[in-house]
Amino acid sequence: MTFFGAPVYFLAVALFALGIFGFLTRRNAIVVLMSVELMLNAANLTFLAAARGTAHVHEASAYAIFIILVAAAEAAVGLALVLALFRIKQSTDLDVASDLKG
Amino acid sequence: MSDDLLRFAPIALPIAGAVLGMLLEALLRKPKVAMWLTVASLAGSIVSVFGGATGLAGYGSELYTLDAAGGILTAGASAFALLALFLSVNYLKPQDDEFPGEIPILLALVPAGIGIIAGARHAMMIFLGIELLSVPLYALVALRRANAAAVEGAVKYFLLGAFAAGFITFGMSLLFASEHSLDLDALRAAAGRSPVAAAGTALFLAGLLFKLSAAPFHFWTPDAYEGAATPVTALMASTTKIGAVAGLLKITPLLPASAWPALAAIALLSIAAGNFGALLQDRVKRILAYSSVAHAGTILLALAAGLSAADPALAADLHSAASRASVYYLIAYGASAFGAFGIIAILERGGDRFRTIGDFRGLSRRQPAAAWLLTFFLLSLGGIPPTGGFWAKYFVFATAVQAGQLWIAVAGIILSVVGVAYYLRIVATCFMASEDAELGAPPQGKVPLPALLATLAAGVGVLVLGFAPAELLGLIGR
Amino acid sequence: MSLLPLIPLFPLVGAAACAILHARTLAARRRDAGAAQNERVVGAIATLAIVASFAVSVAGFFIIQHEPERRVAWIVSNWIPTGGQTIDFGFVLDPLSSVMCLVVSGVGALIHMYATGYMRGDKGYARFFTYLNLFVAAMLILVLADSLPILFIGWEGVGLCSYLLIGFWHENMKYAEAGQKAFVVNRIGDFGFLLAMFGAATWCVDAAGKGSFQFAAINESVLAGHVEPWQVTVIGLLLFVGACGKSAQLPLYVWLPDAMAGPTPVSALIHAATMVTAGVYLVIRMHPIFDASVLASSVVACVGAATALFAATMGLVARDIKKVLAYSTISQLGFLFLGAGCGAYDASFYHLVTHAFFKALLFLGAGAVILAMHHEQDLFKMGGLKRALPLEYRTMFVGAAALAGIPLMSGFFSKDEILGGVLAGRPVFGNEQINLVLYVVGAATALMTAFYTFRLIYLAFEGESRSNEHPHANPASMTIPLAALALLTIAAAALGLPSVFGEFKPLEHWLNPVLELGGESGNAAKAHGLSHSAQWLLLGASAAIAMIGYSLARATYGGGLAKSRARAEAMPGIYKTLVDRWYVDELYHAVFTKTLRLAGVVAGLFDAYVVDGAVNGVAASAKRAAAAARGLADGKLQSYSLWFGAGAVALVAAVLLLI
Amino acid sequence: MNDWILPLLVGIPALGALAVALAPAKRDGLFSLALLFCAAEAALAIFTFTKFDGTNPNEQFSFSRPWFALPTGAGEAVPVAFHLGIDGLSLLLVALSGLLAPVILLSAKGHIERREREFLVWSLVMIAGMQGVFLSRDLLLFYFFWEISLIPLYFIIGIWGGPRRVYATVKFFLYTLAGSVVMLIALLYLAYNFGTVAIQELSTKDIPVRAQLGCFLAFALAFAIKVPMVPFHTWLPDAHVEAPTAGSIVLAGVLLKMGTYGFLRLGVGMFPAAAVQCGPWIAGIGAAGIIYGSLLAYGQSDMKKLIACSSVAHMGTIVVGMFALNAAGLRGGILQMINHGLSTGLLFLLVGVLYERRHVREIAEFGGLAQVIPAFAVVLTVATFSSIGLPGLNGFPGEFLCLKGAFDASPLLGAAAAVGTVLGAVYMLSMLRRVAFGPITRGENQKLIDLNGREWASAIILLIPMVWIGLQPSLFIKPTEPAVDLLISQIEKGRRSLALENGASLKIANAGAAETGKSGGRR
Repeated sequence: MTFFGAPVYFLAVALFALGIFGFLTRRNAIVVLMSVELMLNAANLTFLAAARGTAHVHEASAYAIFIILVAAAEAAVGLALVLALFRIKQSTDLDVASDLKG
Repeated sequence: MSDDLLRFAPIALPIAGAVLGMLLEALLRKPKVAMWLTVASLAGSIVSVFGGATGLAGYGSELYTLDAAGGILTAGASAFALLALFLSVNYLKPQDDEFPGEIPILLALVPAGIGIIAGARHAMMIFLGIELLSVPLYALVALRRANAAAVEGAVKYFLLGAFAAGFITFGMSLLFASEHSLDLDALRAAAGRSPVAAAGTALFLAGLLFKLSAAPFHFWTPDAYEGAATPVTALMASTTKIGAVAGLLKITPLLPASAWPALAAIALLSIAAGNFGALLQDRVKRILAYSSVAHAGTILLALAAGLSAADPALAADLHSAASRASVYYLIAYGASAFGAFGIIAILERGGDRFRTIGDFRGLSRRQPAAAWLLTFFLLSLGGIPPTGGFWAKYFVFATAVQAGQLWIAVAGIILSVVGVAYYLRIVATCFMASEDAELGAPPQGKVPLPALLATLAAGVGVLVLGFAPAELLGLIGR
Repeated sequence: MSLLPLIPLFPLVGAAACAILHARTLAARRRDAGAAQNERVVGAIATLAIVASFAVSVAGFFIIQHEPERRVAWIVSNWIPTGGQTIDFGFVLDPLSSVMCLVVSGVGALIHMYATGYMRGDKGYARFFTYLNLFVAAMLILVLADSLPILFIGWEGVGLCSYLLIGFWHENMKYAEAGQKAFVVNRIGDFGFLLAMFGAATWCVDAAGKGSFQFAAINESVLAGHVEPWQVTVIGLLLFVGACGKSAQLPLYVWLPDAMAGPTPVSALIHAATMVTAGVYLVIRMHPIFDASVLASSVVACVGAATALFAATMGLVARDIKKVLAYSTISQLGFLFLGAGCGAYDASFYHLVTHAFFKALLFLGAGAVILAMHHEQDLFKMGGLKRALPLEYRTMFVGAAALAGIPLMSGFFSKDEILGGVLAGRPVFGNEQINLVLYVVGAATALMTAFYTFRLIYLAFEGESRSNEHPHANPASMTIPLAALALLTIAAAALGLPSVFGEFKPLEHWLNPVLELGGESGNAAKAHGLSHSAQWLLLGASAAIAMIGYSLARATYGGGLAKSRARAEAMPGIYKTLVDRWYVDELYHAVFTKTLRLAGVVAGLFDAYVVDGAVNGVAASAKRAAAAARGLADGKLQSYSLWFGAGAVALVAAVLLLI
Repeated sequence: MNDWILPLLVGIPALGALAVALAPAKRDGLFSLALLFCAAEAALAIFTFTKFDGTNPNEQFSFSRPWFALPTGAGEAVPVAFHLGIDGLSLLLVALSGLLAPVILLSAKGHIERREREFLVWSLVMIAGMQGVFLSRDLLLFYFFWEISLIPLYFIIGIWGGPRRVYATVKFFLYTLAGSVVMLIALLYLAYNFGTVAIQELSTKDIPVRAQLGCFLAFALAFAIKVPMVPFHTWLPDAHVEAPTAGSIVLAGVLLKMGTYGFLRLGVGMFPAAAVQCGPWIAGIGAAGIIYGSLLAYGQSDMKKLIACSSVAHMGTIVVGMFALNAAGLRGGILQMINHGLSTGLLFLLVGVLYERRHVREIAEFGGLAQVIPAFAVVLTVATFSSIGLPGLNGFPGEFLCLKGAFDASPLLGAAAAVGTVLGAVYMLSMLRRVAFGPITRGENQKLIDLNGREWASAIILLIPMVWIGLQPSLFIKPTEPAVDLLISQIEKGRRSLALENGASLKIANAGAAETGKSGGRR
């Protein structure tokens, strides 16, 4: 079944991989948050792509909305935390946050 | 009609309490109201679980139904949240200018999230439960905004948590892509058929393992535990694992039975990483954090065993044995960990002195009661009878032996002996300091009553579990 | 016959009484240092206990006359239930043990009386008599036992008392070391005895296949041939190892010379009359084993002969009066084993009895001399005591004459019987010539014995006094036993005149039931029987040997010390080695004590570094792993997420692989 | 039927611990309260010994309450019961533990100056744990008490011990724990594969030989560490040297016996075929242990370490006796367990007496004590001779039977084990000589005071049974005989099933190819 062969899944997996790569390599907190958003959107894409042309399209869109909603909540709290970190450390570079170790 | 209300009560009450608490607190500016509201709602949640909220059919039951084990987990989480609330009542006041009002609201949401996961019959419900559990915790960890460690811990916890969320969602999407449904029963029926579904489950699993703080996903735990205020750490230690295991109990069956070695490997890796991590630690909270990683590994041993049966008849038995063992373990471990952090919270009384093992030198002469109680909790964490921790360890390894994994059980239990070493180090520092050793200054101020009650409650829980494991076993079994 | 347990019971009660008195004295002394000891009461209790026991033995001696096989037993059954062969606490009074009882309690009583005088003024007076009574009790248990384990109880009991008594003056570390040496060497012997006991119990089975510890059963089983030859030999040899330990034969004799550290009555009682003869008693009691195994009995004979010769040589040059007597005891015991080894059990038992009398006499005499000379024991510092101590001189002369084997003395007849037994006895290792060689060795030993005995007499009593001490007279309580023993020594001759003077051998007839167990093989010497002419020849030879020894001693030491010194220097090499006791002590010390101490240190090091090292190594490697684990958590979010990603990828890969 | 005795045997010290923990009294009040409980415990123990029916081989006074059930899936579950029972094998050990209770207290009064309350609580918990181990007839309960009894000694050594106490106590705790967790796995294996954890049932079930071997080795590891057998013994000298006197008495007196008792009840009792298979090896290691322990003891300069090493040798004798697997050896092993408890307990008591006065344990520090403190010297001499097995004292019957058992099993083994008697005499007597005899070398020794009333009391409590066993061994051996004969029948069963097993494998081997093939099961 060529179903899985469809190019859209390659895009989704690429997005997901890009998100992971961004999360691992970037040091700026904001960019890291953005790469998480990328990963979440990769999931959305897969949901919608999978449900295209089937009876489950409403179900898939509901899940996508859920994920977007959760992403928003996370972003809110995340940015608040990054702000708090910035106020203390005057930098959004995540290497600054490495006092706790061992 | 009343059935529907009763079925959702365990999760509805805390959420309602939280929302109402926020409104009242905004309007009336009196934090005490929010606190009592939360206490009431959490108590209501516990009562409703035992009042028959489990196993009810009816509206929405295909999305959310609380079974006996799920009920125990929700009630346990609510109880630990309640105790954490008592623990933190006047913990923060002295030197922080924060509104204590936030604490009860956030505390109420955590058990709600766990309740959702415990009753979830749908993958998305699990994901929502995890988010509802995690986001308040990120905030709670960073409660003391001025404190660099707290914020750093929170940021790390948050970012890795978000990372895990990414994996979970992408995993779910793969599941949906291959099975066109996220209903857990349907997914379980299709377990092991398509590689995409298996990959999806694996990704979902990775997220849950992060939550469980199993190795190699555990690196956030020490920093988060150390950064957070002690009552919050107590909450995290006792509840995050409940949520993770609730999720794992529903997701692992989705894996093909032949995949159990992967879980077993992670389990042994966690026990080793946790125990060896803690062996040379000097800061007590990091020791208990690494010990929680080891305990996560032990629970995983049971789950791996639960998964390992090929033929369906034995599979059902093993899975019920695994869930029984892990639920018992969560409650016993939760109570012990909560108790240990409770003692530290009482000793610290908001100050910052009882951080390293050195601060505990000769504690048995300054605060004998605290020393003896701490020893009791540590022995339970070490799995030494007559504490609840012993039976928890016993049931987990019983499941592993029942599944025929003798050598894994032996490896696991030998590694757990390494674990006992660092608990003994703390006990030794408290009791066996030489006469002339100069002792840390005694904590000033009187012992806060609610915190004391919370810790004693945890102690009674561990003692009861120690001498009479049948009661809880019965409850879970039914 | 419930009288039997009384024999050992009296001394036990005596020992307990003395112990209580000693404890009271100690308590009194703690209050005020000078508290007087009730020496008189203690002495009386102790001596009476032994006399009572002697009386019961005499009564027993007459009672068993009328018993069918002259045998009376008393048993407490199932003393130690072993699940196999039962061990009953049983005593038996038969001809052999009754004579031994008489000798032990008789000589014991005399020595106790002597000791009341000898030990006067010693601050451990009551303690001394506690141990002495305990010793006699243990010896009586040993003699009366009817099975090997009960004999073993007496055996180790006497070992304990000899340990306590040798180290009696424990303030002096040398004496304490001597006591320990005695016990350890005895223990080495007991090791052999223990294994022999187990061997006998398992191998010597009766017709029904059931083993037993009883002498009667074991002997019967051996005679009935239920036991393979090699097993009999092994049991025999192991028994002999035990006997060597107790009766100070080669190579386990080293403890006896040092045992002279104990008070002289102890040397007389334990190291002359009773304990050291226990080994011979054992061999005689288990003689069917030695009859059945040629190898075992031959070893006994040869070791006996070798010890006799070897000890005699050392006796020639010893300077300490008690050491001379100690070497002579070892030598005479060698004689006993020589006789027993050749099958002349009644001869060696006869010599055992006579030796008990005259050796006890000599020791007590030596004690009197030492006491008179204010604890001077070196012969070269004595001399001319004949005038000062007339009674001691005469009694010791009688003892010396008996020991040397001067004709018509009891020692002469008993030693001659043994030498006769050797010649006519069972061929050692199966060929006659060896018997001849052993006879020659025996004769040489007899010669040396005569020489050193009279050397002692002349050095101590003849010539002018070489010390500025002026000897004082000894109390009556010491001289009476001397006289009594002298009479006994003389009378003992009557116990076993050679058959050439007519068949008057009361001791031999008396022992027949015990020694006739094996029928013909029981008493080999009697069966062959030397022709009259051979016996006369033998008697003449023994007499000649004794007289030569006497005159040689008189010649060398008669004229005072100076001349004898010159002769000794004439052969420096031999003299030196003899004085240094063939360097045996140094050899033992180097071989045993040093290696054992070294092994202890090596074991300690091995234990600390290897075995314990392994345990600590495990802990250290755990710590190293812990350090590595800590290193991973470097606090950087990137590395955490790296681990997270790697973990996720690995998990997915694993699941996919394992489907 | 009087099934109240056994729960009380465990209950009295436990209640005592609770009472002492909560009692408001001060130092002496606490001691007398604790002593009261210990005296009751001792009385009950002696009462149990007298009322024990010596002819009945199986357990008596059994007390059993269901505790909980371990669900094993498919509906049924493994019943776990709080099941106490006493029989020939555990009778003497229960009596000894009861008897030692007052001794521990009396000796502790002398040298425990600080935190008495905690010490008394831990000692009483210790006694309860010990009795629990000897009385439990359910494997899980056995394990429960087995690990509980570790904690009190951990604290006793840790808090009141010598300079290196923390190292010693952690080493003791972890070493024993590592062994016992492996036992837990075997225990679980039995629970799931044979559906029961009751020792009685498991002994009657005929477990396949291969499974028996696996479980036996797992149990054997835990017990070998506890006994301790030679390669696993390095924790004992450290624990003894650092432990306070009372701790040493209870450690040497009873704790080591849990290992040998475990070997007997769980090793030989439940896995006879494996016991027969491994018997010669374990007996061999035991014999090597005797010699190695003796050499170790000979090289020691610290009096307490010397006695600790001597315990390694003595326990070796017990193991040799037991694993001779015959009537004499088993009887000897059981009797020697309490003999070692009594004589080594007394020796440690006496070392404690010296330590309380001179605060030093080096043998060189003493010398000529017989002149200064004669009473002490007499008791030390009696204890020394009892420990090297002098007839008339308790050491002889036990050691005699062990060696006889070993000899019956194989003369070579008997000879090797008997060497221990000679070596024992060497190092014990040299210690006695250097301590009690010879001139007084140190000035401080002049002013030593002799045994006081308390020390005499605890010494006499030990001396009476020591002499009694020496004079009347049958009184103590007879009650154990039926249980031993039952064990022998187990061993025979094991031998038969082993022969069957080897026989079967032999037939296969023969059927496969014509080859020499070793004969059937080794004896």
